[in-house]
Amino acid sequence: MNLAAVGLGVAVAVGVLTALAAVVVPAPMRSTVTGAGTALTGAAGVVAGIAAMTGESFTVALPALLPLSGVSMTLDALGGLFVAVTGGVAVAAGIYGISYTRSHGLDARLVQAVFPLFVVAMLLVPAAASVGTFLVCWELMALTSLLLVVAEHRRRPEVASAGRWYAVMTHLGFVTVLVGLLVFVAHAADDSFPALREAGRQLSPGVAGLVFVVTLAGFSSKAGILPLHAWLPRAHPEAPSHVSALMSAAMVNLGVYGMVRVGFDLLGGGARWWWLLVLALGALSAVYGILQAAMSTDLKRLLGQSTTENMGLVLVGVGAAGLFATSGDRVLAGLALAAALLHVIVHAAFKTLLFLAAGSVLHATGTRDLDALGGLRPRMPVTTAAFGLGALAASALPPGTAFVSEWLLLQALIHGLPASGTTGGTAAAIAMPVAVAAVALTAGLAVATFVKAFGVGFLAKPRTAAAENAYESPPSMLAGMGLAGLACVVLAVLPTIVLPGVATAGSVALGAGESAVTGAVTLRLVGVVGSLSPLVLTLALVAALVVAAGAVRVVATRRARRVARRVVRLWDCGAGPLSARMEYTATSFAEPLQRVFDNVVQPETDVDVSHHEESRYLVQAVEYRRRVPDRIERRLYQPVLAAVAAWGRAGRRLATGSVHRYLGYGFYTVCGLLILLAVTR
Amino acid sequence: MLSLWRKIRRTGRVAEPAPPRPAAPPADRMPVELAGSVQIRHVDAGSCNGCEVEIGSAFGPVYDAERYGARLVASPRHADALLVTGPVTRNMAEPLRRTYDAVPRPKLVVAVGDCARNCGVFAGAYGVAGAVRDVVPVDLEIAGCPPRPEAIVEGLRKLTGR
Amino acid sequence: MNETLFVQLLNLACGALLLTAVLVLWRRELAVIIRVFAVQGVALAALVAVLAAREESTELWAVAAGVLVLRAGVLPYLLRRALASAGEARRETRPLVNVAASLLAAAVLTLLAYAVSRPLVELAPSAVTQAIPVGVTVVLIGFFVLVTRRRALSQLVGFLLMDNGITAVGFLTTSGVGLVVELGVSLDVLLAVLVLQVLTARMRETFGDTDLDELRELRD
Amino acid sequence: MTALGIVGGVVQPVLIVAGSPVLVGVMRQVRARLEGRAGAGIGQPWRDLRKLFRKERVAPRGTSEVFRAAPLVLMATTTVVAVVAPFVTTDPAIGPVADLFAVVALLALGAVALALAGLDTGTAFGGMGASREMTILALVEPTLLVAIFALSVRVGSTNLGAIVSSTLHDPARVISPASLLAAVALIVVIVAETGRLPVDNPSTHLELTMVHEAMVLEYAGPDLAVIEWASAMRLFVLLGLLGSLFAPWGIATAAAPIALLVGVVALMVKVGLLGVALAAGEVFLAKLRLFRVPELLAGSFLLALLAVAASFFLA
Repeated sequence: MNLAAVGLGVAVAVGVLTALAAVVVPAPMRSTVTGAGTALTGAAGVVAGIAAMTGESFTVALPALLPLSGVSMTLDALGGLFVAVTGGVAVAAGIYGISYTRSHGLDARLVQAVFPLFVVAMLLVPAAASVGTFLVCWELMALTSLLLVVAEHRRRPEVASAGRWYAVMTHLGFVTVLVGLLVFVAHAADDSFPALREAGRQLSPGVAGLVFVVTLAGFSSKAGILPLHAWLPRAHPEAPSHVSALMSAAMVNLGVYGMVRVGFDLLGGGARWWWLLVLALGALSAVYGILQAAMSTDLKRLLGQSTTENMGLVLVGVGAAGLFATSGDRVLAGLALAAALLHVIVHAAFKTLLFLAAGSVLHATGTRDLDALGGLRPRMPVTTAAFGLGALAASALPPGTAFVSEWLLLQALIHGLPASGTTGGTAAAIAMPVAVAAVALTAGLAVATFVKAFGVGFLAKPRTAAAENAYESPPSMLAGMGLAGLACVVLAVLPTIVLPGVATAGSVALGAGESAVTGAVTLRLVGVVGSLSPLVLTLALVAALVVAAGAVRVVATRRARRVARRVVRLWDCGAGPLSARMEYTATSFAEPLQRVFDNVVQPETDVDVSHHEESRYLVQAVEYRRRVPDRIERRLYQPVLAAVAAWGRAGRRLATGSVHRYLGYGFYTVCGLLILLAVTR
Repeated sequence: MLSLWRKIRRTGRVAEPAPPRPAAPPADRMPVELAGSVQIRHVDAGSCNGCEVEIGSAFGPVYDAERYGARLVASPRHADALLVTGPVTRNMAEPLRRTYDAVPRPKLVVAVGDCARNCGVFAGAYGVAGAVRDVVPVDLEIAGCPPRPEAIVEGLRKLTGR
Repeated sequence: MNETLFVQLLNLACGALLLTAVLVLWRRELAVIIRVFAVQGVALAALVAVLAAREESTELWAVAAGVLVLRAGVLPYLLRRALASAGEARRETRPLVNVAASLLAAAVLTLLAYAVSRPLVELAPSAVTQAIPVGVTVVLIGFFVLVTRRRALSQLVGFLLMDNGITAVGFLTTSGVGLVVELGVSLDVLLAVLVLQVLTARMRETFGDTDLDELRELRD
Repeated sequence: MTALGIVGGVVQPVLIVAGSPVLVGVMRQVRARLEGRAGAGIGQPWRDLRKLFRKERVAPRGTSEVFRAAPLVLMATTTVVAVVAPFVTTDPAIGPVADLFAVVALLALGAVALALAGLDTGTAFGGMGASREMTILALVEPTLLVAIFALSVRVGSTNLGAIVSSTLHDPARVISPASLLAAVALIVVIVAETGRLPVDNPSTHLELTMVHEAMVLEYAGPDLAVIEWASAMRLFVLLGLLGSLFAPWGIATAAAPIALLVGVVALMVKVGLLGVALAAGEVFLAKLRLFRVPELLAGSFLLALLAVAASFFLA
């Protein structure tokens, strides 16, 4: 019997049952049932995914279930990786949701019922084996997530606008994917993936390029890649936090899945310019996303923008892999793709943790504004620890989780230079240094961003009453965070336990090849020189820490060794006590960076100084306001929106409201068509 | 650049030769922990800036108090000794106390100048809270209005014991 | 001389060319810029000399000497004179593109130069031709300086930078455009410098400044 | 892990822990002499540390474990680098950690710990220092990694030992334009990372001009001692890396006592010379305005990129 099939079947069954149960059980029980059910669904998904990654793949075809093409499912290693990731996120989010939804008045039937369905849809997308099935699951995922995003629209008006943005963009994305795949299907025997795989080999470059670019647009909008990212920093913050975690850690990955599946697996590699395009988009998104995050003062928005950054890094890996594959360097291609997929996994882990922690902050203080937070450490220690762990992971510093994947990525890029033997040609020679610089800048800015988020948000003194009387979250939320944190720690010290699976997943895309990375404790790159051992690194750090602490105890004399430190007031230059208003806020922390990147982000700052009426030399108050608008949005979206509005106005002139006129339109059209037919015959 | 280099070469060493080490004060006053290195935080408790000028020149190249292991620092947390100048005005009494609290033990207070020792010409003025010793315990006093840099350097050498 | 030493020296000369070009872009004080330009002249002369030593051609040696005299001696001297008479405008205050951005632009230009000169290199890949991108980079950076600087003098330096680059490329492609050509080039460069110097002098008399944006006033 | 590696892993940290205060002392002395002073002698930093360790420990109100742990983290990261990087011996003690990226990231981790401590105090100066430090760190990172790129391209590996030994085998490489440009870029970066002039003035008393100092204003006694010691070690380590990468001569390739002795002496000479040069250079420099620093770093970034370019232009 096939574990992957059973796992996926159980996942779907439990998910649907949970949805039904959520409709029938009374309100007090509802969130518990949903949470537990969703967690079970996720767990089953994890089992299925891991089974698939270890080589158990299965295929089922249910022709009757859906008109036209029917449903056909195949779970291979590549899909399995994404299924496992989604399942893992769902477990944490489900458990977390039990008390989060209850305390946030989210236990309405609809919301509770849709939540497990969202998970099921995301589990099914990577398992779809025909265009029809894929599109149906994709659309189901889009709709359910939309319903969850607007869950709180009654309480907060901004949710509605975020929902509109999300609805429009996700459906435009769906349309592009639809068009792209239909063009593809038109050249194939039928719409099943094997048939497409056949067709993809002898597709003309022009058509293949068209298919790739069009689908790329759709997938990249789902992954929040520039320039189609505008919905992400809106929708992710406004959704309930456990939904944000699911969207930001699981849903965006499926965009990457689509690219890899279509670009590598179905279209079979393709031309070099595709991957240069992907690489460029990835690098741009990474730098731009983290730059926006560095300026942002809204905790959840910051996390959303950092999602754009991380997906950008993943795309850099994917693009590099494609570049190497097209220039025939299988070793480096495997390495780059492994780096990208590993980054998908680790990003899922730490982004879940961060969003759940942000959710508890929201739960405890009711605000997401970093400038209003601070001093949470004594009040909510577990959450602080969780966010600290997540921040360390996200800033790609050892012993952090993302450090390993970024190290792999950099290794792939560095060995991609012609000087070191690959046949990348001029393109690679130009692309690699730029990519390395972009990744490096991203890493540096990420450090600054998460130091800001953690240091300003959780340390120091509370800046408002809301932060003053914050309190720790209920156990189930802590349990959800704990699971995610555990995943982060394991991935940080022993990424080698997932790397074999990652390698098999990559081999699905690139064709069979030996694993790019080997080693149980030490990562050893195959084919190129390079090795790193996160476990040893961590142990060395801990050992050094212990030694240093001991040495200080020994060296320091009796007076210093006296255990109790003398508690003193903060050094306030002898003047009155320091108040929270004298602290650095997130805005002031980001100010130097903002000035450095002035030309790029073009912030809108205004300072109004109000004077005393007696004398204009006496300043009464100084008010400083800063907005960092999304430039790309302003340049790209507003013209489009304006054009649409203009069309709408034009259309209104036709629609006068008289029924006869409407009927008339129909009549004229019919006649026109008939005339056209008559002429063309 | 070159001109500066030439100037450096032409000037050479301007620090005056070190005078003989002063007689060490009774050991009970000077904690042994501070042997050879004393970080100093300067507090102007309301002086006329005469003493500041002299302190400045005491740490300048000519007298070069740093060669005896004394150094001016930016925060009382880093300091071992407070260098207090001027009579303590009412507004500076509390800040002076706080600065004293901020210094980690063992700590010393040096009152520089006559004003710091006994309010000098400002004695009895309405804005003056008193001499330094009325506010914080004083371990060493350096007389003079203002004290000459040699005197200040000698006092500091008593602290560092070099 | 043996191959490796030749390559080493060649590469060093090219590195110096590149570095000096970057410094011209980096620094603000006109005096420093002129000094750097003189250094670049030396580097260029060294490049030609290395080639000459390779070919053992007296003609190239002569050219190297000429380059040294003109670009490390005469032109800097003229520029310095122009600067001395330029009055207090001794710094390239606010160029059209700020320095950090123009440095990043230079980075892009370098990669561009590499990309465009790749086919040239592949025609006859050798240590000499592989240095062509350096020359092209210098040309592009020179052009960039010419475009983005305000002071007439620094624009002049940009122009000369371009010329240095062109000369370098010339020598690297066909090791040795004949003596005559080089003489001709040098002469008209000299001419251009003199003309521009006169121009700047006139401008200063007219506007009391050598900020070329002032020339807009001539239109209306 | 080889015998040579183990020996190096023992000798190097001892040497660096003991030598770094002396290095600072030497640099202060050089500076003092150039200013016409007598100077406090090269042993002064040691006296300062001894004194600080004898003082009491204080806990400013409202600070958390982050504040207390930061000095130890800084010390630990620097020590790990001191153990694994090739200073005295080519073979690293812990092979799979001696990666150039890992070393850079470890040093960054130490800086992050201090920045968090600065924010943790909740004082205006602490936040200011942290913000500035992070800004500079973010801008330094690209230059650093691209320079590493340039160095590792020709070796085909980012393992420090591999880079050093390949340079040993082919000394002519050191004067290739690629490595010269990379060296200049790295020097600028190191000046920024260690907070020396013109990026940051280590001996300033004016809080508003501080970067590194502003973060540690609240520390006293042993904590301060650990921070100053770790900062000195950081300086030593970075200068030592510069020496090993661009002038690896004398570094021990075999576990013979003579070779090790030569390695130790060579390291001390290299770092000493670099330190003297740095201190002497500082006399001629003034501190840059904070918002001129990006210009400097952009320049060094360009140089690093040119180094990469040159490594395949003029290959």
